[in-house]
Amino acid sequence: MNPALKNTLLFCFVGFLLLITGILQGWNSALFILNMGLVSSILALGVNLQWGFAGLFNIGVMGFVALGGLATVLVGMPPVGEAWSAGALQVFAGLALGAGTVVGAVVIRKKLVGRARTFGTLAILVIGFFVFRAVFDAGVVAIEAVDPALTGNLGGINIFGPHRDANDMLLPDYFILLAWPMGGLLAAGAAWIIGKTALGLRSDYLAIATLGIAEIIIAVMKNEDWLARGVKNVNGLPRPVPYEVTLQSDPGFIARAASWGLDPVTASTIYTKLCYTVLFAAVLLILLWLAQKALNSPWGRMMRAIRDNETAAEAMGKDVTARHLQIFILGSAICGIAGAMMTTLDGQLTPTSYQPLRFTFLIWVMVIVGGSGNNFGSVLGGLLIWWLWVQVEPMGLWVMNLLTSGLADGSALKDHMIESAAHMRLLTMGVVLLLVLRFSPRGLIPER
Amino acid sequence: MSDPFLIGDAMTGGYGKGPDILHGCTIAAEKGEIAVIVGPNGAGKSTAMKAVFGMLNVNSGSVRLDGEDITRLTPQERVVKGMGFVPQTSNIFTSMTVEENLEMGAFIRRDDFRDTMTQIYDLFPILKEKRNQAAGELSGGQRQQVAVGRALMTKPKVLMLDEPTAGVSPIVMDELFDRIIEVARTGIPILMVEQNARQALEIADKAYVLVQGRNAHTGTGKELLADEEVRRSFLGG
Amino acid sequence: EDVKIGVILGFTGPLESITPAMGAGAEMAMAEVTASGALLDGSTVTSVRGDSTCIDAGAATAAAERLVTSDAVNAIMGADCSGVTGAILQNVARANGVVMISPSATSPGLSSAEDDGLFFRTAPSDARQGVIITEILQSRGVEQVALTYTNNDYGKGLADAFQAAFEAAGGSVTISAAHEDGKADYSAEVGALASAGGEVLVVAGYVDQGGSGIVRSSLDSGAFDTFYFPDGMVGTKLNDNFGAELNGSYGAYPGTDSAGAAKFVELAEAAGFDGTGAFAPESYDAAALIMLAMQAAGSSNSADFKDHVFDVANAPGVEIFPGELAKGLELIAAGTDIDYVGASAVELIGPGESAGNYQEIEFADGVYSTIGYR
Amino acid sequence: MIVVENLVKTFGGFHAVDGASLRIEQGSITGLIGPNGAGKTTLFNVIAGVLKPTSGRVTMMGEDITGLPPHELFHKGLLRTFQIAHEFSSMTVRENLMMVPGAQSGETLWNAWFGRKGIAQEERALMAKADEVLEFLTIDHLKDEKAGNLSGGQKKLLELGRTMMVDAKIVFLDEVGAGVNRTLLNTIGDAIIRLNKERNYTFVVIEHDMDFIGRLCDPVICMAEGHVLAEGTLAEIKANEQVIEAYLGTGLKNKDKVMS
Amino acid sequence: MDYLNALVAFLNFVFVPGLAYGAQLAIGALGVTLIYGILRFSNFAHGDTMAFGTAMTIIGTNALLALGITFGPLPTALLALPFGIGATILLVLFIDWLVYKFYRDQKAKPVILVIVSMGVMFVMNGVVRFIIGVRDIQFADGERFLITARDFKEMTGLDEGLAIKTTQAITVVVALIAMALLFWFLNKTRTGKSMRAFSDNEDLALLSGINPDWVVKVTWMIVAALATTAGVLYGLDKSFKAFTYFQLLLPIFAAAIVGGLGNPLGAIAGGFVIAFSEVTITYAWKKVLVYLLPENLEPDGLVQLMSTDYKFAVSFAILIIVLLFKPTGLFKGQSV
Ligand SMILES: Nc1ncnc2c1ncn2[C@@H]1O[C@H](COP(=O)(O)OP(=O)(O)OP(=O)(O)O)[C@@H](O)[C@H]1O
Ligand SMILES: Nc1ncnc2c1ncn2[C@@H]1O[C@H](COP(=O)(O)OP(=O)(O)OP(=O)(O)O)[C@@H](O)[C@H]1O
Ligand SMILES: [Mg+2]
Ligand SMILES: [Mg+2]
Repeated sequence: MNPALKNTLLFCFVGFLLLITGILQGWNSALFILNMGLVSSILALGVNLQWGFAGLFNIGVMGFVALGGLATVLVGMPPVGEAWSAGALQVFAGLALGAGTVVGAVVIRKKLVGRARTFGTLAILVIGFFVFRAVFDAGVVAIEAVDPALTGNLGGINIFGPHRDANDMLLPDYFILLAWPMGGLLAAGAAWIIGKTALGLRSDYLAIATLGIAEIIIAVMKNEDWLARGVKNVNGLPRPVPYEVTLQSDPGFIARAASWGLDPVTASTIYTKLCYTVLFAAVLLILLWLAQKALNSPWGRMMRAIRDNETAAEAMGKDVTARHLQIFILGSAICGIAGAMMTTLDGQLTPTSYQPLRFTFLIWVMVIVGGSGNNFGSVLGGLLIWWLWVQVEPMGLWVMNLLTSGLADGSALKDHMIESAAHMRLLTMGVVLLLVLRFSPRGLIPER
Repeated sequence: MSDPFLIGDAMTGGYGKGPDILHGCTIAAEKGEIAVIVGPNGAGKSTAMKAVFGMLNVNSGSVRLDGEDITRLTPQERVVKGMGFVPQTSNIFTSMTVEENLEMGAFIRRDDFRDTMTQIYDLFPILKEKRNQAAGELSGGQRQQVAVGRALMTKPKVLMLDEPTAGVSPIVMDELFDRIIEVARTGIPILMVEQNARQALEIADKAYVLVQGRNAHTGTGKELLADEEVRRSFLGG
Repeated sequence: EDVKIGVILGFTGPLESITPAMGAGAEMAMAEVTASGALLDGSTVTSVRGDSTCIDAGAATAAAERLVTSDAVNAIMGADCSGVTGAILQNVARANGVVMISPSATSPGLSSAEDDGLFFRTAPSDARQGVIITEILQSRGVEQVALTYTNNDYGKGLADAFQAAFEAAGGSVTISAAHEDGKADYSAEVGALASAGGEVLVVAGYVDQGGSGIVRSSLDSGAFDTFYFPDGMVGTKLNDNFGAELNGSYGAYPGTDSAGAAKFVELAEAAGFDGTGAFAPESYDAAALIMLAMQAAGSSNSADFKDHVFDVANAPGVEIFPGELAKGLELIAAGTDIDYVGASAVELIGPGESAGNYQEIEFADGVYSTIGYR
Repeated sequence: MIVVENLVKTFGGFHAVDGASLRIEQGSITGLIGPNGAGKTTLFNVIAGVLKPTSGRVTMMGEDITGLPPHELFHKGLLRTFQIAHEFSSMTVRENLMMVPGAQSGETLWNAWFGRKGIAQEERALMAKADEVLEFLTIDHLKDEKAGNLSGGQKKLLELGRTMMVDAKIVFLDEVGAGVNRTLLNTIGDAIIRLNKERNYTFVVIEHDMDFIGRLCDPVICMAEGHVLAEGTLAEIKANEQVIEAYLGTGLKNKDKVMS
Repeated sequence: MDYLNALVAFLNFVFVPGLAYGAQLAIGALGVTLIYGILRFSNFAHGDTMAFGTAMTIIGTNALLALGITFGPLPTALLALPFGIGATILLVLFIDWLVYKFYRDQKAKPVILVIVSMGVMFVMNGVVRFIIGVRDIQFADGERFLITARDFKEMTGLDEGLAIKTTQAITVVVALIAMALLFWFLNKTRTGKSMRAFSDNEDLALLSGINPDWVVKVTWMIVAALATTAGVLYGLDKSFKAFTYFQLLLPIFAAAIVGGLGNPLGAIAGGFVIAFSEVTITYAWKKVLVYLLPENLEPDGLVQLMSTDYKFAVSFAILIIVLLFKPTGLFKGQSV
């Protein structure tokens, strides 16, 4: 079969899956899966950029997604005025001191030699650490004391929101859209620091280093309550799309819904989801276009050369370190954007929910199943694997029911099997994954 | 006419699902004989060697060893039958020490192989010096010596060498050819690809010129050396 | 009519070991009602399970979405972890106007979430428990404690609430150290706790999660021998795991001296699951409240019965215990006011959360038993 | 052109290059020979920036280039080939060549995204150039083949081809001849001479084939055990006792077998 | 000043637990490192292999106990261990035949194998939970302690106690023996060397007459044995729970990598690095200092560098710092 046709068919297949979902489980479900699928595709695109293009084994995706999530709070939430006056200054001074310490240590390391260097660096680090803790901790305590059950953090920069209509119903707040590029920037900044230090590492060593850094980012987000309430979560993030309840109370909308033959609840939920779909699809298409353009340019060729053989690429005048850094930052920024989009969709930031299985490994599965090195593969993988991730739950139950249908009701084995149905979810996922990779080991849409 | 000891007869085949590289190519070596294969780059010399060793699909034709058809055997089984092979590229275990590389050469031997190892060290003294160094850290020529040494360790019944002298210094090359002659003298057939063709043809009992996967010329080493066209087209004048 | 109630819990993921009992608790209530035939003129109640994964807001929302739009559930019993609960509430429950009663989400943040009157919880608030713990400790003359909490909104919220209450009452907390659930080793935490010292170690965690790990490590290394166990830690698992090693330790968990709790354990035993598992009683109650409220409203439509949840849960009225749901339904049908007590002595307050009655327990001879109520 | 002073490179305790000093004159084709393990490749690697020297100095046209990374050296006009071929195995042969030239405008992302038609033109020129080189190396029929599937010798040719894609000042060839058919090697030799004459490239050639060295190289430097053993014309070197003993040898002992 | 008490406090809360935890990680890391060294991929299913082996051993233990057989002062589980290992060997060999072999024959890239192993992980995940459930299971019996804190205090008259558990001692000993055996096996025996040769250059190994199937089988058998042992020893010390075993994967990987992949010595060293960095950095040194310093200098605070919240962050930070100075781990590991 000709590849273009095959690829089109594959995308049609995913569309078909969504269609079936819509018919069998309702359009809300289908649209919701599509929306998260779009975000997943963006994530996969980012990982593919790093792995497929440049061979960088980044399994710290979760960290960048989380930074994107953090951005939604920092941008979308209104500032907590009291907290700002209580300790913001001290916290920022502390952070500046901390950064200064690190910079100082680096400078000293460059300047001095031998013993003096070791001791000088150590001395700066130790003294700096304690000064930093002294200043910083006091500020943190002050901020976190401000109504800890509800805020206890600095909040964000959204001085405009929240917007409400005359009936006190929430209106969309487009300011939150700013969080998406901000999430990208935040992730890019982190990627820059990580890249500067760790990109010299090879394959699995880089992998575990990035994984570690992701864990560190999550640890900070969980424990620095002044930033985004830590494990206490931030609820009620603004949305860039209309609220269902607001729509449901809007007579104009009800009338329009009626004219489509829909009840207001269904109409409003679908309408809201469609708004997200449009936004997400737009972001995805832009990024996909950029990635495609890049891949098929001399730049892409250079990246593939670097991936194939760094030594030779270096000898052919390509600055491997700089290119690696560049693509690491780009890929991470994309993950950051996707992270912000995801949190926007959830409407809340939940640091405990960032688990490597879900936010790193699942994304890798998407990239590999889709076909690493191929942007369309990543998009396909993102949509397909996400669909599976959601649908294996009912599938697992269905399989179990099928298996036990022959057994007598109330038999111990049957009960045990039905009870285990939830775990069939992961099992089904594994089986499907193995089957896909069995029949197309290079992914569904392989690199040319 | 009885078969030569080792013969890859009218082999046709290629890599995986790709096009055929060999087209009815025949190469053979008699006991005690040195057979040399020469030809332009990409002619299929290495491919022919691999085909004889069972490392790619032979669609038609056969490989026979001592009268026995071994076309369907795996490379491993051929090793057990006494075939030794030095591939052209990635022919050493880079992460293992020189000595371990040699030991691996003697993997199928159950007897005491220390003697053989001493012989190899005599042949390539530099290897003795570097015996505990990872082979991947050796210079190009030294690696080549390890590769040949590894094959010799097997005490094979037939020896196949793919460009054993590429990158080795003249003095070592001479030693190597000397040794190859010695080995051949003990009655072992040797099948060898060489680009140092003139030297190789001088010691060859039989020589093949391969072009695009086909036998272009066959004869004794001297015949080919004397052939003006062969000299010009394949031996560099 | 066939009334459907979605049971959304983390059947896979970090809470996978307690959710089976929670699910069973909720479904027991449904079975009871179905058997009685007293709900809304003989309606049956079916449970539709969904996996919240506890950690993946996306997957949880998708599951909820499926339950609400495809299975058309009339209400949701769930979710378990506060994070996914908030996500489902905002993205699915509110959007579709479906009532949601969580048995275990205790985050104070949820109190202030906009919920259009759709969200309730049968779990008591952390702030209340902080005071209870303080009272119990002080009654035993304890002035200095070490504190460890599971690093999520429940643990952190409870730890903060307790520390504030305890210090206000003149006690001192030597250290407040987080522990992550499901991790391999707790020596570091126990080392720090032991070093800080204290008469008692307060373990604000889950009994079959890191909490037990901390207790195990503390006992083994001799760091502490007396513990205080808040609600998440109390369960028969403690008896099984530690037995006599815990003699002298104490704690408290939601419950009244009403016969409800004991009755529930009995019922659970008959149904073949562990009624003492964390949040299993609350799950039963959550499901029961949903159905009772439906009866009170005379409708299985969320928009109708959401305003009746408070009525059936709180006094005045005839007290209803586990196993008496049929009676409750009939009373309501007859127009009598009821006060559902249930397995965890539910009393809804403020924004629809359990007021929290606690029973104090103490270990002796390797098992814990209730010694009083607060 | 290149001056190497007292260069030392150690691996662990082993001195691979041990105080080598040499000059490479502008416009020359210098031969570098020596026994296996003499340190020739290591010397190349140090000069080309792949390895950091333990001590010593390398200057290029008076400028200190010790320890500069390879990609910077490339832009200064210093190119090298690898003894063990380093092709970009999953790219086509043509792409292997097209990626070489530096400062392609399409190699910056901005241009890749928003670049004008300029890139397409540049690409066409590059492609033409690459095809020309491939034709010269007699492997133009393989231009769309994955480089990883080339034969051993073809990879060596590709290695050489890359140096022909740009205008270099000095090219280090590490055993381009090993595994290359002698007839083709002669052609390559001609090309080297032509590049040297016409474009004034300087070459440094490591080779074990004395005929090839003899045809091309004027000064020949013989290394042994990490330092320079002898230097001069090939004839001088060939007459040097030490070189004969360490490197050239005296021919086959078993010739008799062939004679018989 | 009281050096003895300070020392005992340090031993009891830092050294002994760190040593035991380090050894637990190390045995797990040995398995990971072996797969990486020979079969050249990071096996994500390792945690679940451990869980499976332990589950089997628990079933065996229960059977033994039902028959009234115990192992005296030692945990009965150790008697059932061979059964667990046997079952695990059968399982991994089956999985290899069913799944991995295909990709090996295809010469698939390591990352494909990594993702495939994730698929296997999901499946085993389900299987283990199906067999033994999701609950916490304690299966340790016999003498739990070599010495308890209370006994130690009584014996020595010190204020501080020192507790050493039987399983801790066994774990440390087993870890060291396993490491030594593996090291010897890989570097000195014919089979071991052929395994290394196979991982280095598969084609050439073939040409040397090495039977690849055998190499793969032996590798899996050793890995299964190591995984089961690691899982059982961990479970004896703490408890068995499927989810925790999955979570163990991260520190185990960290240990294998910081030590240098493919190197048994590295796995051991890595295990201890990870364990001790977790335990020491967040330790509150107050207790030790109180004994050491004169009264007027006694610290007010806890003297804790970082709060325990940052335990993992710190151990990962240390890992990264180690890698920055030693890019392929402490013992020069392999990389693909
Ligand atoms: N990474 C390394 N570690 C240890 N020793 C090394 C390393 N690289 C090279 N050597 C040693 O340094 C010496 C010089 O090697 P080099 O590759 O420079 O030799 P060469 O002159 O190029 O030889 P050849 O002609 O065989 O290519 C050799 O003895 C080799 O074993
Ligand atoms: N693994 C492979 N897959 C596909 N094609 C291959 C592969 N290896 C070699 N070829 C192709 O087969 C042809 C013959 O290759 P072979 O290696 O046999 O040449 P050779 O005669 O040994 O050349 P050389 O002297 O350069 O080593 C070449 O055109 C090459 O491109
Ligand atoms: Mg060849
Ligand atoms: Mg060399």
